[in-house]
Amino acid sequence: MAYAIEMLGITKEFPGIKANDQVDLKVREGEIHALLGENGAGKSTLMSVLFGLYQPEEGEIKVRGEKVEITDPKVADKLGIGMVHQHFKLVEDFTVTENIILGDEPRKSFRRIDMKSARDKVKEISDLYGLRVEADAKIIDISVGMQQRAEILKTLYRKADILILDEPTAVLTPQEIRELMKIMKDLVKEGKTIVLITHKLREIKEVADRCTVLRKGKYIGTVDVAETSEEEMAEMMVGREVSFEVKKEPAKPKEVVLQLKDLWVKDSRKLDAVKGLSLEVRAGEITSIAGIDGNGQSELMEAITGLREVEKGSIILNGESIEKLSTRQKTLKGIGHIPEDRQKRGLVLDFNLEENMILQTYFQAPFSKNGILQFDEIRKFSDDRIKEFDVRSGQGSVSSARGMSGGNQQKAIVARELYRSPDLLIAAQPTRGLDVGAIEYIHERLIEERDKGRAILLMSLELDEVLNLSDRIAVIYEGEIVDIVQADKTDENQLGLMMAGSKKKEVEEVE
Amino acid sequence: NGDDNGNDVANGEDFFVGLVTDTGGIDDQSFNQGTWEGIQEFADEYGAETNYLQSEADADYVPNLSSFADDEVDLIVAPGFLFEDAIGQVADNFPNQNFLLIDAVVERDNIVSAIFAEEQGSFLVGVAAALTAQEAGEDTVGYIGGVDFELIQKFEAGFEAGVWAVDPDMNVLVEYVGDFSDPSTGRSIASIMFDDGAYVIYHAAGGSGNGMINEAMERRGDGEDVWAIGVDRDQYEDGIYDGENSAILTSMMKRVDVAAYEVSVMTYEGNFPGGDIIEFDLENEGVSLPEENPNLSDDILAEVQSYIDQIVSGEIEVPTLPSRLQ
Amino acid sequence: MNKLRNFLANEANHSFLIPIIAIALGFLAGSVIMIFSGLNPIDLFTSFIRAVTGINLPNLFTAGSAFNARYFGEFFVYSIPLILTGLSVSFAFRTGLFNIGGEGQVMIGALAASYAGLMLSLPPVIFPVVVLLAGATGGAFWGFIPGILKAKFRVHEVVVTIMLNYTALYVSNYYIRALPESSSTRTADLPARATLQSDFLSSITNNSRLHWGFLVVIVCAVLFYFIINKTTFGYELKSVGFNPLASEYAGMKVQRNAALSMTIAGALSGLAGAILVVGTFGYGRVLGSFENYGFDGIAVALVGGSTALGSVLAGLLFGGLKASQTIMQISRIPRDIAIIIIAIIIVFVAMKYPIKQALIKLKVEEGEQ
Amino acid sequence: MDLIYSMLALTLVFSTPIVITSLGGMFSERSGIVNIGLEGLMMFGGFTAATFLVYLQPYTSFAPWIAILLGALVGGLVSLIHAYLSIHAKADQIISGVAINMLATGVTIYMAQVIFGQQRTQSFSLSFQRYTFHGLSEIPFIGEILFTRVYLTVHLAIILVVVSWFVLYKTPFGLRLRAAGEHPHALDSMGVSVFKMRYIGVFISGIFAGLGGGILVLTQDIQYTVMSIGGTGFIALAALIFGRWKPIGVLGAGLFFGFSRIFALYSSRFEILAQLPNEFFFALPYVLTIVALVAFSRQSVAPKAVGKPYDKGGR
Ligand SMILES: Nc1ncnc2c1ncn2[C@@H]1O[C@H](COP(=O)(O)OP(=O)(O)OP(=O)(O)O)[C@@H](O)[C@H]1O
Ligand SMILES: Nc1ncnc2c1ncn2[C@@H]1O[C@H](COP(=O)(O)OP(=O)(O)OP(=O)(O)O)[C@@H](O)[C@H]1O
Ligand SMILES: [Mg+2]
Ligand SMILES: [Mg+2]
Repeated sequence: MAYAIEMLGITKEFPGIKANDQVDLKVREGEIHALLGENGAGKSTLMSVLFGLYQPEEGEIKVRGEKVEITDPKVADKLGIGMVHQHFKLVEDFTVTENIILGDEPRKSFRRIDMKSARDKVKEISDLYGLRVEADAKIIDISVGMQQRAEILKTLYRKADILILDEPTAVLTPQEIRELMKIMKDLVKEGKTIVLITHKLREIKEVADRCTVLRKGKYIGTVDVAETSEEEMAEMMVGREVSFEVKKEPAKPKEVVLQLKDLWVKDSRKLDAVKGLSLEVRAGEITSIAGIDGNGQSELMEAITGLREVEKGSIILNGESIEKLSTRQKTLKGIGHIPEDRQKRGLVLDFNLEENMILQTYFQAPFSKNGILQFDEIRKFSDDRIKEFDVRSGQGSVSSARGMSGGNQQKAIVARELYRSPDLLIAAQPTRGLDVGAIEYIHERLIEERDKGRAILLMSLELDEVLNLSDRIAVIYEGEIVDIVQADKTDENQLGLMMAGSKKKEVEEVE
Repeated sequence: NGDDNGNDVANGEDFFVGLVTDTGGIDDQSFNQGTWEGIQEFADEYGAETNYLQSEADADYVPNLSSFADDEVDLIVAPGFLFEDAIGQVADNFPNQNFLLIDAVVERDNIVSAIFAEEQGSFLVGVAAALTAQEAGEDTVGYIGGVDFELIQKFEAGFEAGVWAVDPDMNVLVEYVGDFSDPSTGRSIASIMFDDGAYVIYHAAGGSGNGMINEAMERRGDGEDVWAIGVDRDQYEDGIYDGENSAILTSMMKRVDVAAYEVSVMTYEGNFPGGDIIEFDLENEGVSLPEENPNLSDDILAEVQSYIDQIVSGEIEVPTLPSRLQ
Repeated sequence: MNKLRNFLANEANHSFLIPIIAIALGFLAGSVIMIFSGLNPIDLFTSFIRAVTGINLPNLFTAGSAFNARYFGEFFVYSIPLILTGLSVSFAFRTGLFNIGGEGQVMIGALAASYAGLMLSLPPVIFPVVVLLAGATGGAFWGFIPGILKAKFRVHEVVVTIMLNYTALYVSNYYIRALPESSSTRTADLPARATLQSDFLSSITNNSRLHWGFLVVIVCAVLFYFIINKTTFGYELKSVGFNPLASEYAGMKVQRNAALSMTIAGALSGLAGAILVVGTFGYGRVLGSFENYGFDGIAVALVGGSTALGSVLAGLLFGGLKASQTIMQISRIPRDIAIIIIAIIIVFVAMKYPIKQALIKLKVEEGEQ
Repeated sequence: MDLIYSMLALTLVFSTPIVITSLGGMFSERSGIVNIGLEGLMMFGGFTAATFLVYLQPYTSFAPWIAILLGALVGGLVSLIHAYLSIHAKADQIISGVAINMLATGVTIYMAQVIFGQQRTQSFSLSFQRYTFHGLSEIPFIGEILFTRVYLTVHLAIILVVVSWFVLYKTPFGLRLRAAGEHPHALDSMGVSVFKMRYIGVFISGIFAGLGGGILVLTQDIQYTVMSIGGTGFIALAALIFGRWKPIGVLGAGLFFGFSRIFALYSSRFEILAQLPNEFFFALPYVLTIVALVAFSRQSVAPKAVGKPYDKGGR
């Protein structure tokens, strides 16, 4: 069997981490080859090496049997390798066509771009593979699904016959995912080879022929998908028998802590993101918001915590209206917040750890006296939190936050937020990008808080996390709560359909 | 006081003249340059040494003057009324040091103030401008000043008085650039004035005036019949537009070089006239027209001469305040 | 040797090593240019030393006068406004803002100080303090405008401050002339008891213009250090400068802090302008063009690493370079060398990243000999 | 009517260097590099052009053209310092621009000392000729303004606006340049070097600024002095922002700045305006720029990646 790609003994280091350590990947021509691994396993890195974005320290690459040096994406392009990145690389201000032809523009006289032939070409390819796009629409105006199709068209336009798709489904609705699966199958039928990165086993089962598993930068093995069960693959991926179940007692919900009534919030583009949403969060319970990225959940979190303006409606905390209050006042009223993006929001990376530990409380006693910082108190506080949460860093309280690993950064934030014992804890993607150990630890702490009688509002894009951690699940779709279900009375399938906008009842009817 | 400087007796080699300029350098084509030329001429003749310090900002005046004073140079020259405050201050600190201030009066025993009757010279070019315009059948002339303040108003006053002495009905357009080093604006103003019918434009605008001269050159090069009048030095050379002909009708010479030269000589000879105010006017040729005026006819020159006589004799008193301010 | 290499390679030392390297390279480049123009670079250094210390090295062993305290005094006169504008730019930098508007703030500060000095009549000691405060307020107002526009409309402060510099030039010229008894180039003299000028300071420095303004500088630098490093307000400002999103998350008023920081930066530059009026000159001036106090402040802040002490030291360095221009010309060295040196220092400060990389490469691993 | 003609004609001359330099700035900023060194680049261009004109004028009547081309070249070369600092050395682009401006003051005057022994170039006597295009000048209105006694440099500026528009929006190069300033990672992933595009962008800004500086000095001065450029580079920067990073906008903003300056010179003719102090008119363009910035602040139009060093790994 001929190999389209052979990557042999690839090692790629980043400062402080071997993202790929002697990794092998052999992809046969005409197959869909899945690349599986946890967050940070090194999947994206390996593909970036193949695409010429990174140069490996060790290892060799063969394409269609020939040894090659892929020094930059141009070389990959010539070799017929195309990549659809996890984060789209589309110029928002350009049209779909402009994005597709960028770097390889058809020309006419006077070195002009031949837009007409470009458009025709795009149309031709999109018809051939069933990739519907509006060729003249600007990226900023089209849906995420169409953006992704534009990304795929980019590679096809360049006549790529080896396609790398990096977590293409993470941003899609189930319907769009189904459509994508079909497209992938069509592409293979037309003779393309596909490398599909994902950590969703179901998708692999559905479309992939073979699957290579990475764990912590190391090559674990390659299996035939048809002959391997989901459980087996999961075990390879995580390195032990997996039970994603979180141990927890049933919740004992108490009084309503947070009440949202007919809440309206706009996104950065001034479009309605949250549309008349109402929800209650009780003490002693983890309520989660489930939904596909971009359905207003981020805006909702920001509105509750005061980072985003509320257009209309009310937010009631412990019986008091707080929608007009500032972030600072809300913090003081007892809202804790583990932000979605720890590096952008949660930490000041140029501060050291202890300075980060007092980010919301620096002006309060004992950290400040008459506006003057009390460094002894700050140090003591920070040392205590570090011990309590086992935050590991080079120099303890004075380590620079920038130099800490993601997991420890997150632990520091969690330590800071939980210490304040807020009545309401907003946890947005609290385990994003963390390793299994860190995830377990944070999950345990959240449940502990719940059991102490705090109200927790969880937002996560990972269905597993939602299902395992929460007691009640509110499904959000296009800024509205579609339905609210008990976590133990639903499953991934049902949730998936609801996240695409169907009511629970309708879902049940279909089933 | 100057006479006390016995220890600094001038003897060729050792005699040193220092010039402190404002932010314009010794090549500003204006009074800094004129002063420097006078000093150079003196140095060539008497074998003296010279140096200059250019200021970068107002704050440099005092240190620059003081540095020369520290070195006990024989004469420190500062052209421009901007030095008024600084020179008084430094002169107090260095009572044995000789200073020459040009264009302003500061009364100290160790300062000589040299001032000029710019209005008289300007009167003459006004006469020349009016007569030339009359000959060409034109009825408008223009004046562009640098910054609208007293010193520069003297040029305006003399010029318009000269024009109106010839023809009381002639239009005199007046405009100020607001800056001595903005040739673009000078040029635009000139362009507007020429378009408005000015036949001759006289400037007292330093570097900004260069723009006016440039405009006149170009128009003449284009075959248009217009003229520019230079200021401070003989600007004939500056106005040559086709290799031989100049757009400069004549110039109002303000002989700062003479002032610098003469005071240097006096000091050299041990006669530093400390405390004096030396006035340079038509009578002592401190202001004048150039010796050569290729663009003025003999008739006009003769008529100009008759005005010179009348001014020197006191028959005509040239105003120092422009009509618009009276 | 290895110790030295590791010292150089240690990133903790880079904050002061890089400016020092940049300064050394600046002087080196200046020397090279002089050699190529047939001048003796030694003169550059003797001029600089003479301007800063008053000691005339070539005259040390000759009959000529070897020391003149006036230079020492003038050196401070030059440095005072530069340190203040340097602190001004640094303060804004700390909050992530670029105050390129020091120039305008200096002018408005000078304008306000002139008005206060000429329109008010107060007892000694209080008078100059009030005049300084007026100047600081004027500058603060001129800094507040870009600050508030940034906060409310997200208009980039760099462009606004550049525009405001020109606006300030015309506004201040107009209002200076409008003061009673102003000539077309300056105001009347401020009453002596309104100024910081001092016969005492002048007399101990051989009649230099040294004035009490250096006290203002010391107070400002100490306050700067204290606010930035010791107070909750400084903590907020730094936080906002490093990461506005996180600061917002932490409940800080990011935009108010930005506006406030520009206002304070403006006040510092305004003080520089006021000191020019009440210290250096004793009257307000009509300006033909920029005097570059604000732009030089950027250089000071960059070299000084936006810290209080750094700005003071860098201000003294550039003040010394400016002061030495006179002596350089006396030695017949073109004064532009000094400007070129400053520019090259900035170029190398801008090259901090490659210099850092080069230094890190010097590291000697344990055991590796 | 005559008044309007001569106002507009003067405006064109006054605006030409602003427009050209501003267009240059557009290429730099569209590629993602802020360039506040335009002023300094103009100084280099102006100095070079004036110097070469002094030496070339005896030999050929094309000397002014050769001189501004050499000025453009030197502007381009100097801009590479800015390019290196802000692209390879990842320096703060504003700091690097400040350095260029400082360097320009020192170096041009120093060079003048070396070459001419004075702090300015010698004055030149040859300059651009104004042309009247017989025939075209007959066209009503336009003919009088654009084809009667005009510098060809005015036409050059207009041509450059059109060419810039064409290049930016109609050619592959323009598409890539804009992508470099909007989303450099997207460009990189398409196999086009972001660094290369940015170097080119900055280099073009240097060329244009050098050209603008040369034209400014040659058409409005008689020699280069440290005051010759006098803030025009900063005005060009303002025009770029006012013109919203678009060629036509830049043209409009440049004309606006020129017009408001010229208008001030005419203000004495209008009864009401004559009351206002001159300073009012001098300050007007700057104040209006701020007003415009505030008015447009709702829609952010600056290239999205402008001012940020490109880091392949970063996202
Ligand atoms: N540019 C970079 N610089 C430093 N470290 C990096 C960089 N990119 C990735 N890493 C690190 O390399 C490791 C592997 O990252 P990679 O992006 O390949 O993981 P992944 O398998 O794609 O994860 P995910 O499922 O989250 O996409 C991670 O630990 C990450 O922290
Ligand atoms: N330059 C970097 N330095 C440190 N950590 C990095 C860097 N780049 C990525 N990481 C971390 O590596 C992890 C995975 O890397 P990767 O590049 O695959 O992120 P990602 O998959 O794009 O992000 P995510 O899946 O969390 O949205 C993330 O936790 C990220 O924070
Ligand atoms: Mg991921
Ligand atoms: Mg990834």
